[in-house]
Amino acid sequence: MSQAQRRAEPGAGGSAGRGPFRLRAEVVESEALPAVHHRVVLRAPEIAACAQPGQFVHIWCHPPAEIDRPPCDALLRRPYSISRLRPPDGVEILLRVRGVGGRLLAAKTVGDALDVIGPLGNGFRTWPDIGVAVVVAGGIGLAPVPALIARLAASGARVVLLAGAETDEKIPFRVERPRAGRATLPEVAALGAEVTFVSESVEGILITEVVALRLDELPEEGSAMFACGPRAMLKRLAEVASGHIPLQVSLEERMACGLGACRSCVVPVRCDNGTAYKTVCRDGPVFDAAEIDWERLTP
Amino acid sequence: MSQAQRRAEPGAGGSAGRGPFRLRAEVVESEALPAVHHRVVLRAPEIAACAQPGQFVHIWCHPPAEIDRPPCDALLRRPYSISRLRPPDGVEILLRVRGVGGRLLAAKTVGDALDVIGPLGNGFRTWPDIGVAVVVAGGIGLAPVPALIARLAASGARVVLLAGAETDEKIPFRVERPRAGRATLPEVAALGAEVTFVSESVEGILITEVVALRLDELPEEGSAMFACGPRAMLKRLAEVASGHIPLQVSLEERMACGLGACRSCVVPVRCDNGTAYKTVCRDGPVFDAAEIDWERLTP
Amino acid sequence: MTAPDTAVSIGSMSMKNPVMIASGIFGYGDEFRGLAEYGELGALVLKTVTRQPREGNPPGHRTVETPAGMLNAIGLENVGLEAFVRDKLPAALEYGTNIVASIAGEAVEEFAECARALDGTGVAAIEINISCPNVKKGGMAFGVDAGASAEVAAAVRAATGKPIIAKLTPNVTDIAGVAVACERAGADAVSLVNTFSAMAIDVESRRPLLAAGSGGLSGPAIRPAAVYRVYQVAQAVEVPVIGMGVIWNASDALEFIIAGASAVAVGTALYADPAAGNRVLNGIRDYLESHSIARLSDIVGSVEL
Amino acid sequence: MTAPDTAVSIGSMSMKNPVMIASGIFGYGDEFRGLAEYGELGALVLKTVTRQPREGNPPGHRTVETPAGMLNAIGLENVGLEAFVRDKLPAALEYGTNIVASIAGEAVEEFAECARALDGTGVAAIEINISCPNVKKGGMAFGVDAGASAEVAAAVRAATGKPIIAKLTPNVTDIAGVAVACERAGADAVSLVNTFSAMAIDVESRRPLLAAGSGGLSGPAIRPAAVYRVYQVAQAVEVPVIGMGVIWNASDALEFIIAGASAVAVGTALYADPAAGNRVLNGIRDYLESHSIARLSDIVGSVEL
Ligand SMILES: Cc1cc2nc3c(=O)[nH]c(=O)nc-3n(C[C@H](O)[C@H](O)[C@H](O)COP(=O)(O)OP(=O)(O)OC[C@H]3O[C@@H](n4cnc5c(N)ncnc54)[C@H](O)[C@@H]3O)c2cc1C
Ligand SMILES: Cc1cc2nc3c(=O)[nH]c(=O)nc-3n(C[C@H](O)[C@H](O)[C@H](O)COP(=O)(O)OP(=O)(O)OC[C@H]3O[C@@H](n4cnc5c(N)ncnc54)[C@H](O)[C@@H]3O)c2cc1C
Ligand SMILES: Cc1cc2nc3c(=O)[nH]c(=O)nc-3n(C[C@H](O)[C@H](O)[C@H](O)COP(=O)(O)O)c2cc1C
Ligand SMILES: Cc1cc2nc3c(=O)[nH]c(=O)nc-3n(C[C@H](O)[C@H](O)[C@H](O)COP(=O)(O)O)c2cc1C
Ligand code: FES
Ligand code: FES
Repeated sequence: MSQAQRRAEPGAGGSAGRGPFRLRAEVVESEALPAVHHRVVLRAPEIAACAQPGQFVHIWCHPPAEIDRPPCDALLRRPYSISRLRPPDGVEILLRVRGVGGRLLAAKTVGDALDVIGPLGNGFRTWPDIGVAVVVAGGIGLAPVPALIARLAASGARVVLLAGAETDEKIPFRVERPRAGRATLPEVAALGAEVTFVSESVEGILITEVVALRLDELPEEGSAMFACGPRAMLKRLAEVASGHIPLQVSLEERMACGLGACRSCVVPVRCDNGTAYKTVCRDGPVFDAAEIDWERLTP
Repeated sequence: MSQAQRRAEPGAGGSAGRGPFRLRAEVVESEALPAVHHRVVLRAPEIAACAQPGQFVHIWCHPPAEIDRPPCDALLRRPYSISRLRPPDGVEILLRVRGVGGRLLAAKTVGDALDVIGPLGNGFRTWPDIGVAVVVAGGIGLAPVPALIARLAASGARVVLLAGAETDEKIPFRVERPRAGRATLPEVAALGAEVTFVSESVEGILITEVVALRLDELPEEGSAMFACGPRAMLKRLAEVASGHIPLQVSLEERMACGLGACRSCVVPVRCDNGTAYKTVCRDGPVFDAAEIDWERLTP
Repeated sequence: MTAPDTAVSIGSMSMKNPVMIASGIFGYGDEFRGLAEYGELGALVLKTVTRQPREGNPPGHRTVETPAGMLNAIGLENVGLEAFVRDKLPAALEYGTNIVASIAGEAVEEFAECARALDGTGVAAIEINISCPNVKKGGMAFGVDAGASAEVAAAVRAATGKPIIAKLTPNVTDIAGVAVACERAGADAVSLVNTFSAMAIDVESRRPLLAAGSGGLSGPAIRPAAVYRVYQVAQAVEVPVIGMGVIWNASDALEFIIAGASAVAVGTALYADPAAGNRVLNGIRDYLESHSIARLSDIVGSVEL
Repeated sequence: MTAPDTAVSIGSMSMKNPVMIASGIFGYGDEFRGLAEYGELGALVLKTVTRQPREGNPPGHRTVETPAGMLNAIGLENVGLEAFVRDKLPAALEYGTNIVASIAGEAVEEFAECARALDGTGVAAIEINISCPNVKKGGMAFGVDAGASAEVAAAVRAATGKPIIAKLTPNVTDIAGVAVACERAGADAVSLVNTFSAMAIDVESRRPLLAAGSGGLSGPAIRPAAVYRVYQVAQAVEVPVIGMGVIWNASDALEFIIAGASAVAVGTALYADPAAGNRVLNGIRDYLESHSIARLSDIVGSVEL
């Protein structure tokens, strides 16, 4: 990094004036997971100190020392959810490796440095008197779930995770299918959640339908729902949840700045006179489902 | 490589209808040499079978399997002289690693494949009754010298190599400076040449001046000179040799096709009415010095 | 050797050095705060504003990466002139360097109105964006026509005493002609290039990757095309030229300067490196020092053909 | 499923498939012989010829790599019409597929003369290069003006019964306008894009990297800008559009086709992979088969905005 670049500097974005920070984070763990997934743990003290579940980091995929040379691919940073905090100063991310940026990140080895900005955006809001917290995740939407579950469990809520995917290969965790009973994700369950996992290809049901079926079981007061996954899933959940249970959703959109400046990553939100746009990177990625204009949101 | 691409196919270029061939050559040796040099030996039977000293190969620097993906740098192939034939089917090249293409090639390891077209261009002409062959090389201009020396020595000529560089680091061979006598390059001498090496920084003289001083020693009949190196060196040699000794020079120029089609790599040659252009890739890279229009050749 | 002199003047706007931030990259300046010393740069150009707020292009992808570049089709989403002056400008002025407002409109009078409203504010200069490829009306519609460009420049000239910069589109036959027309109409400088109009298609869905269909190409990809246009314009006008088209490092900036740019603006590179402007500036200083060049202006337009 | 129908007609020239080789890349066809089955392709466009031989741009670098692209400034070096017809064409015709001659000139009459001389030869079509950015007179001077382009097209139309293709420059404000003018004047097809004018400077020597100063940018860098221009032109003309602008793989080609190109030409990619055209063709066939598309023409211009 050049002299002008700071190791860690509070910026204006993010929630409540904490960060974002830009720093050169060391890779302290790098592990290939089943299918095309990968776990990276970064030493990022300033980020770890203030990150909220649902916030993300924006990562430059090339070596920090080469920032002076324009790359020809992965020109832009890549947004990844903070998956879990690893005290004292670790930030874990889970990648589903699909494109060039993901490949570059998955190729990093312990000791490599990454130029990271974060924590960015607004995470999931939690509050003390949540009785039952239903967390719904689809596919790589499971990435931010561990931090969220940890937070919810710590706040005393009963946490129910309903996770789904097309196939077991689409999630970054190991699936356990006991002889009797439903499939689970032991690593996630260990964080303090009751886990149900369904894969379309095995169980033949969509997770949204599981949610719809189980919605009645929830106490009317003190329940809350949190979701992350493909837009079609989120849209269906918003329908299901509407009028029954407060729902927060985490959205994705193509980003450039990641800071709220460029207006790349907007999604339509309802407003008094028609629609307005909010940014996924700064206003989100987590929104109240009721706030989103689902009709105008592209699939 | 795609189906459409052939393993080895005779083309129309090159000398006497032999080649060029395009083939997927396996790297059988890859060795870092002193300073920024690198030796790569390719298994390229069709090329090895017909290559002449002074001809070159045109190398795609990315993995052959990725030819379907446009790269963002090293978009064009890179020309490298055939440095030496390594029977039965090896072709050796020596790289001075300066830019992105060189770096990609130097990073290849044994067993990797390279997509190579060759042999290309017209090499050095040699003939049976050369008495004394003076080979003059500057810097990385030494690359094609081993093959040339081997050919000349085999034809019965006495081979004198006068090699020079700014510093010892600018050549791909080990320099030996005995207590008494002049510096030599043992690896090259072993091929059958009397070697004199001078480095500007140590001996404080330019190789062209050594040539000028020693020109009188040569028999009037049956001597021939061959040169490869920076243009300033070749131009000075052309002056020195003119009227005394036939001189062939090997030139470099930026290439695109390497086949004589695109007219990228032209150099000005004398012709009856003014100047004309010839291509380094197909008419050259070796030209009679007397043919070149040295005044119009850019430095 | 004393430190090289890097000062540049654009009309009455004095810049301590030639490095600016390009419009639209940096929003209104607040979002990047703290990620670099933006106050060290010569000037910061804020996101283009229009008289009324605009919601920009429809939702869906507004940016997409392409080889060595990116397409954007934001569609001039902005808070509108009033909110800009009231809510955004004061904070931007705290950077302590020149703040340049960028304005656009669908009619000549709209440009003039914006300029009039900015005349009493603390902005150091006004950039007129007649080159946005991402809005149907206005924007590029002016910039592709020398006459229309001149009309806008003249109207803005009449409306403000601030220095004005005409931002030009490369999507024209004769960019130098447009530049000269703007100069004659009173522009104190011209800046170029805005993005090249472009489109990328997903061959599976057979739909454009950008929600808006087409957009503007920026990135290292276009640098040589941008450098050439700066060269052409610099040959034709007397006023300073501000060069841009992915300036990523000092060498890129120097290419533009040697081609004829008196100042340069960093755009897309800021997304990768929020401190790109500062990095470029340091590199320019190093180059001047190591080449014993006393004044930056000594090398502006020094390319030898 | 039977093999998809990939045939394309350009006036009276029938091509068995839409893949061509772009002019200037392939010389007169002889140099690449044996490196791929060029006869399998739809048509091969040979290097542009002029009435008299031309020596092209001065010596020094004529090509230089840039991010995801290359600049060239060959300057239409060619053997001249007579030697072309006598020495080069016969060998090219041996490929057994359509051979297209590309012609240029400094005056309208020169284009007409070339066309007349080619009328009696075996060329399947004539491309008129009114878009070369690398010569001072002629070339792009025509292509940047709709009227002048139409004049050239009309003169060539009068001089030959062969199908004619007008090759357009992207360095204009209104490429669709130029295309329409050529169509009205009798062009059977338009091809685009030729290269974007561009420049790269060595900041150490402060000299352009190309001996000619400026040149034309091709490469993956410009693909989105080229695709958009093909889209614009295809919306405006009835005649077939031939798309190009670094088509490297089948997906690139399909972008052009979906944007509106009836055929595509492979250029710069041939330098990396002499079999790029064949590779692209195979990939197009695979796409059609795997998407159960019976005729290529079903997806020409099928982009949904
Ligand atoms: C707030 C947020 C949090 C995310 N968290 C995770 C996570 O924890 N784990 C994970 O695997 N993925 C996550 N993603 C998606 C991740 O950003 C993309 O997979 C990644 O950017 C793809 O980059 P690539 O170069 O590998 O793929 P490519 O397909 O080559 O990327 C091409 C371009 O598209 C953009 N892009 C592609 N997919 C997405 C996407 N889904 N969202 C936004 N931009 C995209 C890229 O950033 C890049 O600019 C998140 C996205 C957002 C917006
Ligand atoms: C006939 C011929 C034989 C050669 N033999 C050798 C050899 O045996 N060993 C060796 O080390 N080098 C040799 N060179 C030079 C070698 O081709 C360049 O060093 C190499 O192309 C640089 O590529 P790069 O990507 O590493 O450098 P970069 O500087 O990144 O290359 C940028 C561009 O310039 C071109 N270029 C740069 N230098 C040269 C050059 N000297 N000649 C032609 N094009 C150049 C590259 O091909 C590329 O297109 C030869 C050149 C020619 C023409
Ligand atoms: C996301 C994005 C938004 C932009 N918005 C504006 C804008 O509002 N006004 C403007 O004049 N230029 C705008 N531009 C153009 C840039 O200011 C600049 O001219 C262009 O991107 C070329 O420079 P670069 O390659 O360094 O980015 C925008 C560019 C990008 C990438
Ligand atoms: C080295 C070179 C020479 C060219 N010469 C010609 C030419 O003589 N006539 C012509 O019409 N186009 C010429 N072109 C332009 C190409 O035909 C093509 O339009 C352009 O390169 C864009 O396609 P590409 O990106 O696939 O190469 C040339 C291009 C290159 C790179
Ligand atoms: S990515 Fe720039 S505003 Fe969200
Ligand atoms: S490189 Fe194409 S003619 Fe020499």
